[in-house]
Amino acid sequence: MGKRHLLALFTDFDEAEAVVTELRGVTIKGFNADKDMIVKSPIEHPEVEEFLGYKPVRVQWFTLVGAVGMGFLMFWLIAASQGNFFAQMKGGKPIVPFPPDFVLTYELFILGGVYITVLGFLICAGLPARRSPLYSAKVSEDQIGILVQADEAISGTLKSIFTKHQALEIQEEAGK
Amino acid sequence: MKDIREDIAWAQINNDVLKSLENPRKLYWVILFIAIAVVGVAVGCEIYQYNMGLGVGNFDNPHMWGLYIASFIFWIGMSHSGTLLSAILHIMHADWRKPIYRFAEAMTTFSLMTAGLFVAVHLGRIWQIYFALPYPNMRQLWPNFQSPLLWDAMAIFTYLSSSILFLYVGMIPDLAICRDNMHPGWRKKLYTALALGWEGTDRQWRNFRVTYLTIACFLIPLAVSVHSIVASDFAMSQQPGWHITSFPPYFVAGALYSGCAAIITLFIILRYVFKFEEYMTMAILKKISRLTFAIAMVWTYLVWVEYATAWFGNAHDHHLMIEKATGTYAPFWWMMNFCASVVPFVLFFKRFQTNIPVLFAVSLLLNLGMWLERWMIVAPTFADGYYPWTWDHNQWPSLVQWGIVFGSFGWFTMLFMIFCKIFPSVSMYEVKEMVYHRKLATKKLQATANLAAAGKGAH
Amino acid sequence: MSISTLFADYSQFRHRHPDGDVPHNPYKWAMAIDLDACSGCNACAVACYAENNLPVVGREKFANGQAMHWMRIERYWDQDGREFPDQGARYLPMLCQQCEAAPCETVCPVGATNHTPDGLNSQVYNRCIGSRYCSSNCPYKVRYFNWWDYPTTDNVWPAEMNLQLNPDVTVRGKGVMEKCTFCMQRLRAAESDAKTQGRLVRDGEVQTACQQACPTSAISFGNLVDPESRVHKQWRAQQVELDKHEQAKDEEAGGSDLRGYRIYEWLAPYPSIMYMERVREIAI
Amino acid sequence: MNNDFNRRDFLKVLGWGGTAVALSGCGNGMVESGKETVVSYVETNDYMIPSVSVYFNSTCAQCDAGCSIMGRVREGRVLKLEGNPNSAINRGKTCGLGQAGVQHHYNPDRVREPLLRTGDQGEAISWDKAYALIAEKLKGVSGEEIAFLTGGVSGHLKVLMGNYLDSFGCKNHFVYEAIAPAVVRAANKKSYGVEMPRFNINKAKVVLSFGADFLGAWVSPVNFSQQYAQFRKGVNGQRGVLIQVESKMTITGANADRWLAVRPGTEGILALGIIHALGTATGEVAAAVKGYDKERVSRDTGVSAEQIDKIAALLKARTPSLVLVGSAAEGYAHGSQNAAAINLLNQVLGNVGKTVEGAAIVPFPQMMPATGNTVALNKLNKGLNEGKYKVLFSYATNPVFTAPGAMKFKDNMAKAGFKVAFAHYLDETAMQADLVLPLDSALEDWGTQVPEYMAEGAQINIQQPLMEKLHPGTRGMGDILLALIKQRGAADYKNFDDFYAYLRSAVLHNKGALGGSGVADDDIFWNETLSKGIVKLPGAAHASLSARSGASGLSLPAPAAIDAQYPLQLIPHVNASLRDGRNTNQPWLQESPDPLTTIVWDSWVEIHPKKAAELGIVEGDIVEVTGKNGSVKVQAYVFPGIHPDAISIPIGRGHEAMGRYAKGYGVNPFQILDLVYDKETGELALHETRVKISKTGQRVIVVKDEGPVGGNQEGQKIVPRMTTDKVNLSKEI
Repeated sequence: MGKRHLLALFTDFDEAEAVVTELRGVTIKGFNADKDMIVKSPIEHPEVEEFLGYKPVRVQWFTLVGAVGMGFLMFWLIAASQGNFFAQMKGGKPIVPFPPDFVLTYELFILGGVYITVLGFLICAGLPARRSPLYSAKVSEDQIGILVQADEAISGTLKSIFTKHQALEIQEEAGK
Repeated sequence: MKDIREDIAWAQINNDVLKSLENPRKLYWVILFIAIAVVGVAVGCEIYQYNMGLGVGNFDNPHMWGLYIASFIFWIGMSHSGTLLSAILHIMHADWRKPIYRFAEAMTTFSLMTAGLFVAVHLGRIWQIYFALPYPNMRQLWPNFQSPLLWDAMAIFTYLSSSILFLYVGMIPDLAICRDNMHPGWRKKLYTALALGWEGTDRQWRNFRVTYLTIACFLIPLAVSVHSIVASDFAMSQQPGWHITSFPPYFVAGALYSGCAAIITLFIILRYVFKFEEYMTMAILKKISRLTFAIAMVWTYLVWVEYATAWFGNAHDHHLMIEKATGTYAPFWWMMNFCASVVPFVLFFKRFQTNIPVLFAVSLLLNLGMWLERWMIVAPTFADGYYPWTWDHNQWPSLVQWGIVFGSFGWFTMLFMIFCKIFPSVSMYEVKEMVYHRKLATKKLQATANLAAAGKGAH
Repeated sequence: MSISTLFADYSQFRHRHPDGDVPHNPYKWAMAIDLDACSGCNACAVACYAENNLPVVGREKFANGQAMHWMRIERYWDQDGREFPDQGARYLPMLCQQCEAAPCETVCPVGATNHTPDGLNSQVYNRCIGSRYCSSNCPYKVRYFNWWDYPTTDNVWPAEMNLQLNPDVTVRGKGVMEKCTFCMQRLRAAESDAKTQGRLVRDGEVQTACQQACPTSAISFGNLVDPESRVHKQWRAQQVELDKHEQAKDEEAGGSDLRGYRIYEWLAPYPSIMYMERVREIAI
Repeated sequence: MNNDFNRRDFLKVLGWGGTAVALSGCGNGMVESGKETVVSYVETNDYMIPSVSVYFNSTCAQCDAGCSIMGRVREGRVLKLEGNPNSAINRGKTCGLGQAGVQHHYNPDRVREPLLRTGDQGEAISWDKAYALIAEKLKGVSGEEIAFLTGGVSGHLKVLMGNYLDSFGCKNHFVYEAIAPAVVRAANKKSYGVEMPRFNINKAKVVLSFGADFLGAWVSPVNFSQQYAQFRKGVNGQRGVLIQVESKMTITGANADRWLAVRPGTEGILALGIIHALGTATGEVAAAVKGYDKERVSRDTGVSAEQIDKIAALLKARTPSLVLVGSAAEGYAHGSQNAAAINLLNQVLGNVGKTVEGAAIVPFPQMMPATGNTVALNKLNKGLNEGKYKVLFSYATNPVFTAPGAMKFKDNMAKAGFKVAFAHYLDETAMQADLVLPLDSALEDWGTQVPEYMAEGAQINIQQPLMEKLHPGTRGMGDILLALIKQRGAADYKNFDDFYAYLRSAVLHNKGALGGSGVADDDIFWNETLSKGIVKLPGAAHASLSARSGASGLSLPAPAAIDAQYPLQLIPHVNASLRDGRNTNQPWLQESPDPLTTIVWDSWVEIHPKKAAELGIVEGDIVEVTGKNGSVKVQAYVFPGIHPDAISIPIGRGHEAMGRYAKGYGVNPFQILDLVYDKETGELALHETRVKISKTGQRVIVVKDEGPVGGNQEGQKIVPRMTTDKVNLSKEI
C-alpha cells in the first residue's frame, strides 16, 4: 500500500478554495490536509493562508542575522585593520575615523542583509528543488493546481471530491 | 484612457510576452551590430590610452578629471530609476508599475555595469585597480577607508550585486513560465536551470513574497546612499563648487530624474518594438510623465539651492558661479539649465503626457541635460579652482575621451538588447496579479452595487 | 591583528593632528621662504629638475598644461591700474606645502599619500593607481600627474642624457601622481647617518636642492622642532605656529609688522612652508 | 736651462710671463704623465664606494663669471653641480644656468669625432688626419693671413693660444662677445681707471641701477645676488633701496622698489638731472649739468620731476649709495656718454672708494681674461670681406648666429680659405666650417680660468674632469692647442705629453706665488690645489681707483625724434638663462619660464598694453617686426614693464642648427639689427634698432606657465606686500 500523488487542476480560484476547505473539513483516514496537500498557483494569492491554515515564514530571521551580523563584523574588521595595519596619519584625521567607518558599515549592513535574505529564501522555499512527479505547465499559465498524496485506497474518494468541484483534469501517478 | 483589460486571457499574456523572446528580426541584428561597433571604437580608444597614458585624453594640470567622471555619475544616476519603480513603488503597492519595472530594473543593473567601467577607464594605472579593494595581503596594505572613492567602490558593489539579486529573484516565476513553454533547446536548459524548479507552490509563494519585500526595503536606502556617496566624492572635497552641503539630495534627485527620463525612452521603444500596447499602456505612460515632471521640479529646486549656496558662499564659489555662467563652459551650462529645468514643463500639459513623439524627444533632451549637468559639476571646478595661477580655460577633451563616452552608450544598448531577447522584459506573473486583483476589486464593487440594489428592492 | 592592540591605548587612534596633538619628534621638516630676498631667477626650479629627475616635457605638452615643474616661480603684478608696474613684480616660489593636515591625503582611495612621522606629505609611487583625486583636492595645485610615459618619450631622456638621472630618485612611469618631496632622498640619508652616529641631524647638515642653489638664500629649510634651527627661529620670530590656522599677524588690527604668513591658512591644511612678505620702500 | 733669457722665455711658456713674483725652483724637472695621481674620477680611488657620491671641485663654464662648482659624482657619472662654498664669487650658490651645466656635458647633440666638409656634407676623419690637414693648410701662410676668433678666454688656454699665434707672428686674435659690457668697460676705464671695479652692493644703502641687470645676466649675477640679499636685510635693519632705470623691465627691475621706465637712450640725461637736483656738484661738474634742470630732464626722459627730487633726496639722505651702469644704458650711439654721465653721478655721490672699489689683481698679465667685444668682430668681418685671411680658427663663439644680419658675416666667412671650428655642437658657425674639431665638455676638460670680475681677493679657478670622457673622439682644447704648437716645432713644449702635464708643471713652477711655498711635496700641493678647485693668491695687490671726474667732454644728445616709418625702438633682451644663445640647446633652460613673461620654448615680442591697444594687438597675435635690415615673425606678449615707444625680443632663440633642443624654436633678433655703433668705442649699439610692427592675422596660444588671468591674484592673499614703515627687518633672523 504505497502513497500516491494526485494533481487536480481548476480554472479559477474559488473552486480551488472550495476543494481545499472541503478536504480540510472531511476526515479521511490516512490523509492529513495540512501535510499532504500543496496548492500551486500561477500568481501569488495572499488569501491562501486564510483557508490553508497559517504556515510560518522564517526568512526575516535570516535577514536580521545577516544584516546585523555583517554590519558589526565589518565595522569591527575595518576599525581593527585601521588600528593594526594602517596606523599612518592621513590629513590630520584620527587613525580610526568614525564617519567613514559608519558609511562603510552602512553599506555592508545592507549587503549582508540582501545576501543572507536570498540565502534564507532558497532554504525556506526549498529551492533549488526537483519538480514533484506531477506537474502541469498549465499551473504556470492560468490554472490552480492541488497536489495531494494519499493511499491508493482513499484516492478514489479524493478524486470524487475533485470531480465534484469540476476539476478540469486530474492527473494520477502511475501505480507501482 | 485605455488601460490593461481586466478580462485579458492569462494565456495570452504568456504568449504576448514570450513572443518577444522569439528570434529577432533583421533590424535587431543591425542595431546590435552598430552598438557593438561603437563599443569596439571605445575599446580601441581605451587600448590606445592604456598604451600611451592618459595624456591622449587631453587632460592636463589642473584638469585632472574630465568626461569619464561626468559619465560615471550619469550612469550611476541612470540606475536609480529602476530601484524607484521596482522597490519604492512596490512597497507603496502602486500596481501600475508591474508591467514596466522589469526592464527598469534591468536598466539599473546595466547602467551600474557601465558606470563601473568608467571607474576603471579613468584610472592612470588601470592594471593596479585591485589596490582599491580591501584584500588581505602580506604587506598589510589596506585601501584608505577615509576616501569617498573607496566608499563608492563599496556602495557600487553592494548596489550592483543587490540589484542583480533583486532582478533575478523577482524573475524566478517568469523563468518557470519560460521553462514550461519552451521547446527543448539551449533556452529550455537555461530556463530550467535558472528557474530552480519553481512550481508556484504555496510554500514557495509565501517565502517569495517576504523575500521580495525585504530586498525592496533594503534597496531603497541603498539607492539613496549610493548617490549620496557619489555626491560626497565632491562634497567631501574642499574645492569651490564641490564643497556644498546640499549635494547628496541634489544628486539623488538628479539620479531619479535622469532615470525616469530614460525609462520613458525605453518604454516607448519597447512598446513599439515588441507591440506591448496591451501592457505598456498610455495610462502608465501618463503616470510616469507626471512622476518625471514632479522629480524635475524637485531637482530644479535643488539646483537653485546649489546656485544660491555658491552665490552667497565664499569668494571662490561666487567667482566659479559667475565663470560657469559666462566663461568657457557657458554654452553647455545654459543648455543644461534649459534642457533640465525648462524642457520638463512640456510634461506639465495633459496632451503631451501621452503624446509619444513629444515624450520621446523630451526624454532624450532631459537626459542630455542631465549628462551636461554632471559635466558642469566636474569640469568648471578644475578650470577655476582656488589657485588663480593654475586656472586653465582652454582645455578640451580629446576624441579619445569622447569615443569612450559614446562607447558606453553602445555598451549599455548592447547589454540591454541581449537581455530583452533572453529574459521577459515584462513581468508576466505580476501582470496577471494586477489584472486578477483589479477583477476582484470590480467584482466587489458590483457586489456592493447589487446589494444596494437588492436593498432598494426590499423596500 | 589583535583586539588587545586595538583597545590597548584607544586614544592613540582617535587623536586629531596637528591641533591638540603631540608635535613631531624628533624631526619636523619645514621651510621658510623670504619673498623679499627672492629675485625670481628660477635657479631653484632648474636645480629641482636636476635633483629629482623631472622630465622636460617639451613645447607641445607644456602648451597642454602638462608641465612637471615641482617648483614653479609665479610672477604677480600689482592690480592698481597704473601705466607701469613701477614697484616691480611679486615673485612666489610655489611647491608642495607639505601640509600637516593635507587635503590630498584623506581622499586617496589606496592610501598612496600619507603623513610621515617626520612631518612630510609622502607620495608612494608604487601604490598610486592614478585616480588623481589628491590633485583635485589640492588647493595649491602643486601635484603633477604623469599623463605620459616620459621615460619612453622621445627627447626626454635620450642616450647620454639618461646618465644624468639621480640614482637616489625614482624615475616615474605613466599614470602616477608626483610632487615635491622636500628632497626626501637627502633627508633620509642625513637621518640615517645621524642615527648611526647616535645623534640628531644638525641644522644646515641637510639642504634641499632648491635651497642649496638659491643665489639669494631666500629659502631656509630645517627641523622645526629643533630650537636651534634657523627655520625654528624664523617661525618663532614671525610668531607663526604650525598648529594654528589663525596667527598673531591676523589678529593684530590695522596690520602687523610681522611678515610671516602661510597661504590658504583659513582652509586649515596647516602648511609646513612659511612665506615672508615682500617689502617695498615708501621713501621712493 | 739656467741662463736668464731662457728662463724668462720659459716663464712665458708657462703663462707667468711679465710677473714680478719670484718663482721657486728652476728648470722643469721630469714631468711624468701624472694622470694616475689625479684626484678626479679619471681613475677611481679607494675612497670611491659604489652608491656613495663624492664631490669634486671645478669651475662652471656656462658663462664667464667663473663660479666654482662641486660636481656630485657617483658610479663614474657626474649627476649634479652645486656651488663651491669656498669660492668668493658664488659662495656655494649657483644660478639656473650653472645647474644646467650637466646638460651641456650629456647633450646628445655633441660632436663626437672630427668632421671634414666635403661638398656640403661632413665626413668623419681621424685626429691625425685633422692635424695633418691643418699643418698642410698652414704651410706657407703668413701670420697676417691667419685669424683666430674666440670668445672670452683666460688662464693657460689663453697663454697657449697667444704663444701659438706668436709662433706665426700672428696678431689676429679676435675676441668677440655678442653681449659683453664693452662700452661700460671703456667708460669705467675713463672714470675709475679700471675696466671692471668691484661693486659693493651689500655695503650700499641705495642702489641706483641704470639698466644693469645684476640679478639676471650682468657680469657676475650669482655674486651680485648674494650681495643683494644682504643689501635687502641691510645693516642695523635699514633695508637697502633699489631703484632701477631702464626702458624694458629686467628681472632686476622686477625686484626694484621703484622701477622707472625712461625713454630709451635718455639714461644719461636722467643721471645728469639727478646730479643737478642734488645740487652738491661744483666746478666743472656743476657747469656740465647746468642745463639739466628737472623740468627739461623730466620732459626728455619721461620721469616725473617729483620722482627725480625723491631720488635726489634719498641719495642725499642715505649714504653710501651705489650707481650702476649696464647694458640698457650703453647700447646707444651715445652709449659712452651715457655711461660717463652715470659714472659721474657715482663720483658726485662720493661712492668711489666706498661701494666702488678696485678689484684684486691677478699678477699674471698673460693669464688675465681677454674680454671680448663687437669691435673685434667688426674688424674680423672687414678682413674676411677683403679676403685677407687664408685660415680662420673659431672657438667658443658663434658669430654666424650672433652677428647682425646686415654684417653678412656668413657670406664673408665663406671667403676665408680654410675654416677650422673647435666646437661642442654643430652650431651655426661650425656648420660653415671646413673642419670641425670636437671638444671635451667643460666637465671633461682641464684648464685654469681667471674671472673678469673679482669678488674679493684674487683667485684662479681650476677646471678639471669630473668623469671619464663620454665620447672617445673628443679632445680638450688645451690638448689640441698643445698639439698645434708642437707642429710649430716649439722645443719648449716637447716635455709636455698633454695639457694636463703642462698645467701641472705650470702650477708647480709657481708654487710660491700660488700659496704653496710651505708645501714641500709637489704632489701634495698639486692634489690640494685640485681638490680645492680654487687657487687663492695671498696678498695680491688691489687696483687703485682714480677719482678723476669725467665731466669733461660730456655731451648728451637730446632724445631722438620718433621716426615716422620705424616708430618703435627694438630692445634685444638678454635672458638670464639663455644669454647669447650658447646654452639654448639645454632643455632645462628651454623649459624654465622666463622670469618676466613665464614663456617657454619660444620667442616673443613684448609690447606695452597702451601701444598694443593702439595697434589692436592682443596676446598671441603673430606680428611681423620689420626694420631696415629685414623682419621676423613672432608672437606678441602684452607686457606692462616696457616703455610704450619700445618693444623687446629676447636674445638666444631662433637657432637654425645646434641640435634637437635649439633648432627651430623662436626667432633671432640679431638678424634685424641696425648697424649703429657707439661713437667713441665703435661698439655695436644693440638698442639703436628702429622697427615697425604689423599684424599678420595669425594667432596662437602663447606657451607660458602663467594662467589665463596672468599675474592677477584675484583679490586673494597669495603674495601680500608690506611697506618699510610697517616692517622692521632687524628683528629677523
